[in-house]
Amino acid sequence: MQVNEYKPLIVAFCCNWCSYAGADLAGNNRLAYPADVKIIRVPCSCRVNPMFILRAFQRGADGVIICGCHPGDCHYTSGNYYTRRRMALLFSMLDYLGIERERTRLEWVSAAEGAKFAATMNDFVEKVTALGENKRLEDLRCKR
Amino acid sequence: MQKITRDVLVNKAVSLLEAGEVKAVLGWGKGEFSYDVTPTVFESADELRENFVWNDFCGANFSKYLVSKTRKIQGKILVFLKPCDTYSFNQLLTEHRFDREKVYAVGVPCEGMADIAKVKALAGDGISAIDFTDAGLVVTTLYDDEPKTITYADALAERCVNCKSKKHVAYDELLGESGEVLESARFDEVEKIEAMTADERFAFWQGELSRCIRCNACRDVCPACTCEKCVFDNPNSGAENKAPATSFEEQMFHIIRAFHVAGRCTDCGECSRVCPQNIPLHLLNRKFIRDIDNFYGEYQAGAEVGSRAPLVDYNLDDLEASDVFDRRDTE
Amino acid sequence: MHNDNTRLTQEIIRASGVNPSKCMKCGKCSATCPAYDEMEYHPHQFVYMVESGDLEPLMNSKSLYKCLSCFACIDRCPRGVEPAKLVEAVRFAVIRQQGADHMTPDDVPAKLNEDIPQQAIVSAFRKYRK
Amino acid sequence: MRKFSLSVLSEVFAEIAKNATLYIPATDNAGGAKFTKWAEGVEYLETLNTVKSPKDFFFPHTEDLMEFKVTGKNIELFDIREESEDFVVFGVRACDVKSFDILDRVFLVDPVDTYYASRREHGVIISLACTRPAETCFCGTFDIDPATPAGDISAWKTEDSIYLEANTAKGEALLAKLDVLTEECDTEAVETQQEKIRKIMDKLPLKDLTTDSFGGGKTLDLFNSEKWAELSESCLGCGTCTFVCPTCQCYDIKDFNTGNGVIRYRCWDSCMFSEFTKMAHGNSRLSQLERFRQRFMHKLVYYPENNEGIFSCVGCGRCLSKCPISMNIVKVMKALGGEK
Amino acid sequence: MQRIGVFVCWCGSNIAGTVDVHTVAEALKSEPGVVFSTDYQYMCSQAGQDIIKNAIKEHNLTGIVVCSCSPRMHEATFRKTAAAAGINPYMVEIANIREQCSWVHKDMQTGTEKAIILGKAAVAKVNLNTPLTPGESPVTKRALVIGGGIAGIQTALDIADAGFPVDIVETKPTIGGKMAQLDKTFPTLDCAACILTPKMVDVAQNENIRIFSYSEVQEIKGFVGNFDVTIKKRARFVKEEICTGCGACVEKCPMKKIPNEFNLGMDNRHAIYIPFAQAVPKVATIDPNACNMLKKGKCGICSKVCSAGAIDYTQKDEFISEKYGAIVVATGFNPISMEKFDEYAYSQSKDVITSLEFERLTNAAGPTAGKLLRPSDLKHPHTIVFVQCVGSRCAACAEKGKEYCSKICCMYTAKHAMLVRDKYPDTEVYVFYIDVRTPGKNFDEFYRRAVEEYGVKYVKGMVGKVTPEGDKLKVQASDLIANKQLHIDADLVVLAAAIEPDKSARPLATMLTASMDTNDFFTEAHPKLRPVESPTAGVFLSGACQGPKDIPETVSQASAAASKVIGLLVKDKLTGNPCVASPNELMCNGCSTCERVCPYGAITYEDKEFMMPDRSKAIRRVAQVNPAVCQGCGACTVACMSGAMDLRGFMGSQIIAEVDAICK
Repeated sequence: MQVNEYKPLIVAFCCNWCSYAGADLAGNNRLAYPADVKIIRVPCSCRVNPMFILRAFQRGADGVIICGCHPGDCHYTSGNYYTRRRMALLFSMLDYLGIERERTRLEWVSAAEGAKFAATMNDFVEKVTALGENKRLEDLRCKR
Repeated sequence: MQKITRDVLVNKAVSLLEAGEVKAVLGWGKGEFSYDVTPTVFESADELRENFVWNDFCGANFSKYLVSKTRKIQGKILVFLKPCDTYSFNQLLTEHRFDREKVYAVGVPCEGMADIAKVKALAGDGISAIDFTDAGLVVTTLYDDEPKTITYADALAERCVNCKSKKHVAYDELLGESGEVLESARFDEVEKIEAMTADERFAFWQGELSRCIRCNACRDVCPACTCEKCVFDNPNSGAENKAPATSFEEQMFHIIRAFHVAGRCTDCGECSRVCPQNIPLHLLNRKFIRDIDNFYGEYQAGAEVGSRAPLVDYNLDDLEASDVFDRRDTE
Repeated sequence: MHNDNTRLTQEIIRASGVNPSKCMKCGKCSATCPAYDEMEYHPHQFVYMVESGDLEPLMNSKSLYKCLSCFACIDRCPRGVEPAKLVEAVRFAVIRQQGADHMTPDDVPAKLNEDIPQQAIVSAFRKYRK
Repeated sequence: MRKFSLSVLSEVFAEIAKNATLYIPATDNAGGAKFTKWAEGVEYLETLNTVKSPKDFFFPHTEDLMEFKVTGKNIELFDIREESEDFVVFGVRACDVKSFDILDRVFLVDPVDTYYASRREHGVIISLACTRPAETCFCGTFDIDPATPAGDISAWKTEDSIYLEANTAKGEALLAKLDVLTEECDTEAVETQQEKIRKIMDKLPLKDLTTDSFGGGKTLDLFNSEKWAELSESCLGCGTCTFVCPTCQCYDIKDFNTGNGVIRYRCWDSCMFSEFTKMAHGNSRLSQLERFRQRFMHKLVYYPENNEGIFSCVGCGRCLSKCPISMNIVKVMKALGGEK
Repeated sequence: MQRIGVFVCWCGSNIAGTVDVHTVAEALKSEPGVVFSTDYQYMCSQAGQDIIKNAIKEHNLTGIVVCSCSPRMHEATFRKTAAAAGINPYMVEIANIREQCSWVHKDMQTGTEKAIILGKAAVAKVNLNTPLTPGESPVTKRALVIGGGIAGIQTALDIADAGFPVDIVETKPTIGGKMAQLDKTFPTLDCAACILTPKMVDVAQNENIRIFSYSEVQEIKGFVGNFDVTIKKRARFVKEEICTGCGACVEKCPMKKIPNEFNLGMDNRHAIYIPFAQAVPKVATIDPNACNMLKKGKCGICSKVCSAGAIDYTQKDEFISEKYGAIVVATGFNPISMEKFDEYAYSQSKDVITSLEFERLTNAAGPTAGKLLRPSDLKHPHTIVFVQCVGSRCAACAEKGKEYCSKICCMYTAKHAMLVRDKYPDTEVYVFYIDVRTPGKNFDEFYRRAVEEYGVKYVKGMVGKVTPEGDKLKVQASDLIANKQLHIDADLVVLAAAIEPDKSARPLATMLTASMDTNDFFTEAHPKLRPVESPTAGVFLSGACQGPKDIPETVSQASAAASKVIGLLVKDKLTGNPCVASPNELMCNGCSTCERVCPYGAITYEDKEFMMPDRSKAIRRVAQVNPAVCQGCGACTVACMSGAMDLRGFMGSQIIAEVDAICK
């Protein structure tokens, strides 16, 4: 039997003030997580447009995770509250369309939670790896 | 059959037009057959008397036309609004899409509208005449000697079977009586889909969405879609696309379309009515409505002017995105 | 405080719709209770005993039937705990047990009294038996 | 003329499908019909009109033209053409068959559209006489006889049999392959049916619609008509009419960057869309009135002007039944003087 | 297309240990737009920065990608480097290949592959970067303080001391607020008036401070540094600048049965009145609802007795417009209404009072001249029951009480109980509590003194009901520790009513576009790190308008707010963050969705005439972003359906380009 060499592609949107700093802290503390995770810095999780998420899936991402400040800690006071509603509804809709619900996630990671960041990414990569390649939201043209 | 008669509507429009209160009337215009009604701007009493139609095929929701017509027409416009149309009307006002002062809204009661596809399925093609009688629609075809009678209940459009409200939430004047907000079974279909497995849901929606021809009728008729430029027409948006080349693009269009109207959609059902491919688009909108009701408390877009739509609002203790599924799975 | 009544406790909590952990032990329910003096366990203790699963003494106590269901505790509770609903739920938990009817047909004649409407006794009888 | 009994319909389909992909009308699971690839189990659907016309087979909604990769200053081209498969479309109505003539006049004149030409070459059309025209039908206005459909093979379906008559070499070749399953017959049954169809044609509500006011040379008469404003008043600007139309042939060519290269593809465009014919200088038709007028002027004036008076409408009635606001070519023609 | 230079940093072995930096530099060379690519040991060193500067000049670079440590570390450094070499600092993007790559991955190959992808994403973004310039706006060097209680007073004094003019707007005829009504203050028991009134005088005498008493804010426009405020000065029918505050008019006024607000209605005042002796400004005010002259045109006695001629019955409301650079909200609090707590018989008995009323009853300037007499019969009460948490921590019903802890009640109740026992040792004092909360310097010691030295009876439990019976108040309560129901015959019951923000706060917040929580307390910009600022730039919070506070806390917040204001007003110009939202007016449909999600009130709407696509002209409502106010979160960009709103520096197209580059 062939060894499963499948490596997922994960796009992580991190807010500048908490989660991106949390990812930096994970680095400072040398807390390893798979290189499959690629981080895009946004000012606030509320900058993440559902279209960006779909775009990532179209282009071949197997999982998309959005990380923001914990509720109540948003640098902009309320950005993550909007994110929370938008993503709850979007994820629910993706699930409704039969897209695997484990492919999307929203997590609150503070600037002090380097360990949580690494653990979250490890867990997310593991779950997405178990799902395998994203077939349901892919654009075949991008895989030619 | 509609309880209020065409004459009442025409007389109202004619009197306001002749008194100079309004400059134009937005109403339903006569078509080639008994059922093909065209939204029409009437500017004279004669036109109204001759071409105005009021029957069980007057499904079109005029609210959206007010955006362009109030800009174009000098003076007030009379618009006829069925109960469900008034919700769209309010939602547009909430979003400052037209000047309320330029509109004279006349509420008309509605007994529910017929779906011509249902009529054709029962009576067959080749309809040469439809009469509206107390017993139902009496349909004459080219092929049958005897006309067929179809009850209004059998001909009722899906959105009217699941009518959410007979109440007019906005008007300057009401003809007839306003009704009540109804308990409807409009979420039953959504629940049915939710109850499927992920694989079944995926197959179901692939089947539906693959018919999409991207004519944009759903978007163009939608009273919530009033962007000056839609992201799907804008080459700089990253989402522009004229035809769905892959199944992804079908999904993308419909997810984003529904998401953009989430919390703003009044569930008027125009999208599904106009879809030439009979895609049940309202089931996407209703999914959002149901989720919003469940997650954040009941909210009816357009029930009042100025209400804060759920996606531009929040509570400190809102449901976490990760709990969306736990909630359902434990049910 | 550990005991094996977890299931029953959960059932009482579910049946009553009351969340006893909302209680912040202010005692206003007991302060307000007109039947306080008749009771062995008082409304605030009721809440606490359900919260901690200490059900047995409660279910064996006559205090259960001293509650008049006047709902003063519900009205006054600053946390919306609704002690009277808990009392009711415990009462039913008792009645649901085999042979635990609080009133049997034999009890009825003794209770007949000119000052009490018969209907009250009949409904009490209906309520307090399986 | 040859015929076969309906009882061997699936055998005939299977025989055809041996050498080519066969498409037949089948349910779209939403109350309509669509041409569906035949396979064991796909039921032939007795229907008048498919929601979308069979135009797709020769001029697909989207079609990849080529692919290229740019690395530094090098461009590498890839041929990704896919239109070389033999196929047969069964059950095309007279009106739709006629639409291919109209498309041919656009795509097969110099410079020839090789993608279209190639698909035309590989496709065989088996038409079918239309026994049950709907109230929305007006093919007669364009001198189309639903009882005598053209195509590589013309077919008539009666209660028990299907009658076939080859019109082209391609048709004869296909018919020859069906020799075993079919038998020679006379034309009597067909003629009876034709008679019946023509009687119904006389009863159609749109039978009096004429093209007298239209055709080449009418541009000046019609272009500035005041009626356009009223007719286009409530047009939503959606593409429904265009996309269900068997004769609309406008397309857009676009590039899709996959990240690993660029796919150049074309897709249908609609003159109803606000971005239609948008060019570097801007847009040539800025208002919905102008775009709306373009559609009908093209079908009724410009096209006949360039094509010996042939109109680019076949009266199939799809736009009549599908337009969200029930505005359509019939209403336009009547408003501009097209009724006897 | 940009001309991009890529600079890959080794960071010694920090990056180079797990990422093959040469390969990264080499791989990025062939990315679109890249014209130069190199690597170096320490890019942030002077020598490294020189490499960047030289490359910019040599290769005419228009964009820079530095593959290095986190942008949170050195983005500012490299932006300065770029600026020094003459290109716009916002044309620099950082690919984080240290914290988010070399430090978290062990394997050289994986690290290198990922670093290349991160570099490609940065290149893709820079290709779409545009030069950005921060906007500048002038600062009006004047502050407005709304509310003249101790919070407003302290803030105003501190700002004025720094040399900036300050205006105080107070709705009452005098400043002083709630503190002026208090008797003693905990935990030191110094008298409130003794420490407050000197400050009030300071305010009156400070040249930099203007007081608009009996006034309210009518309208607020503008933004940080540039607020335009309209103040409505209500007619008091007395010329403020002439009135000497002698009080002759008050003495002679025949209308003397008007409930005195200052004493919470426990005694009466005249139709013309000065709220209390030390009022500032010390001028009379005529109550238009009580004055016979104003109501019926008969009387005019005050005008006759006023030797200064200050009475003016024709006075009208006056509207004053002024510009301010900063606004401080200090609108304070009020005890909640006791209407819904009828179990305590507040409405049935005069002897059930709130703590604030109790303050007046014990105050030397109060209705009983400081003698503790109960309101009903002016007899000395022998048994007093204090009830804490009345309406506080009440989650049962939002209309009844407040879910939060009002914070000050434990301490003032201890103070009241202690003072009663001190002055009248024969009095029995009960305090019913749920918890006693005394975190604060010398607070717990204070409470323990009340128990241990003064013998106040603290009972754990609540009062269930109070029934007036004869001249007694029957108090039925729980003693949870003894597990008893207590029945006490009390003479006076004092309710520690929950406090709530002043009713004026909600409309004010709307005018300021400042956010509030569900309890109508103003929200702070950050609960821990920016506790005295509102999220709306230029709006600061002082005192109980932000949350329940005692005096020391209020004063510290007031001074903190003042220092924030001073920090703003010393600037001549405000330099904004250039990464702000900007609308495409042609696409904007004016729907207000973006405005609704903006936490800063940075978005307004304007009606503008546009040429529509069909050549017609139309007036359309379009969004305008004030770059001085926008903080660049991007909430509006997603709320905007048409994508008319974009965020500079994080444009949708840039983020999509990054996504594409990563997913390639």
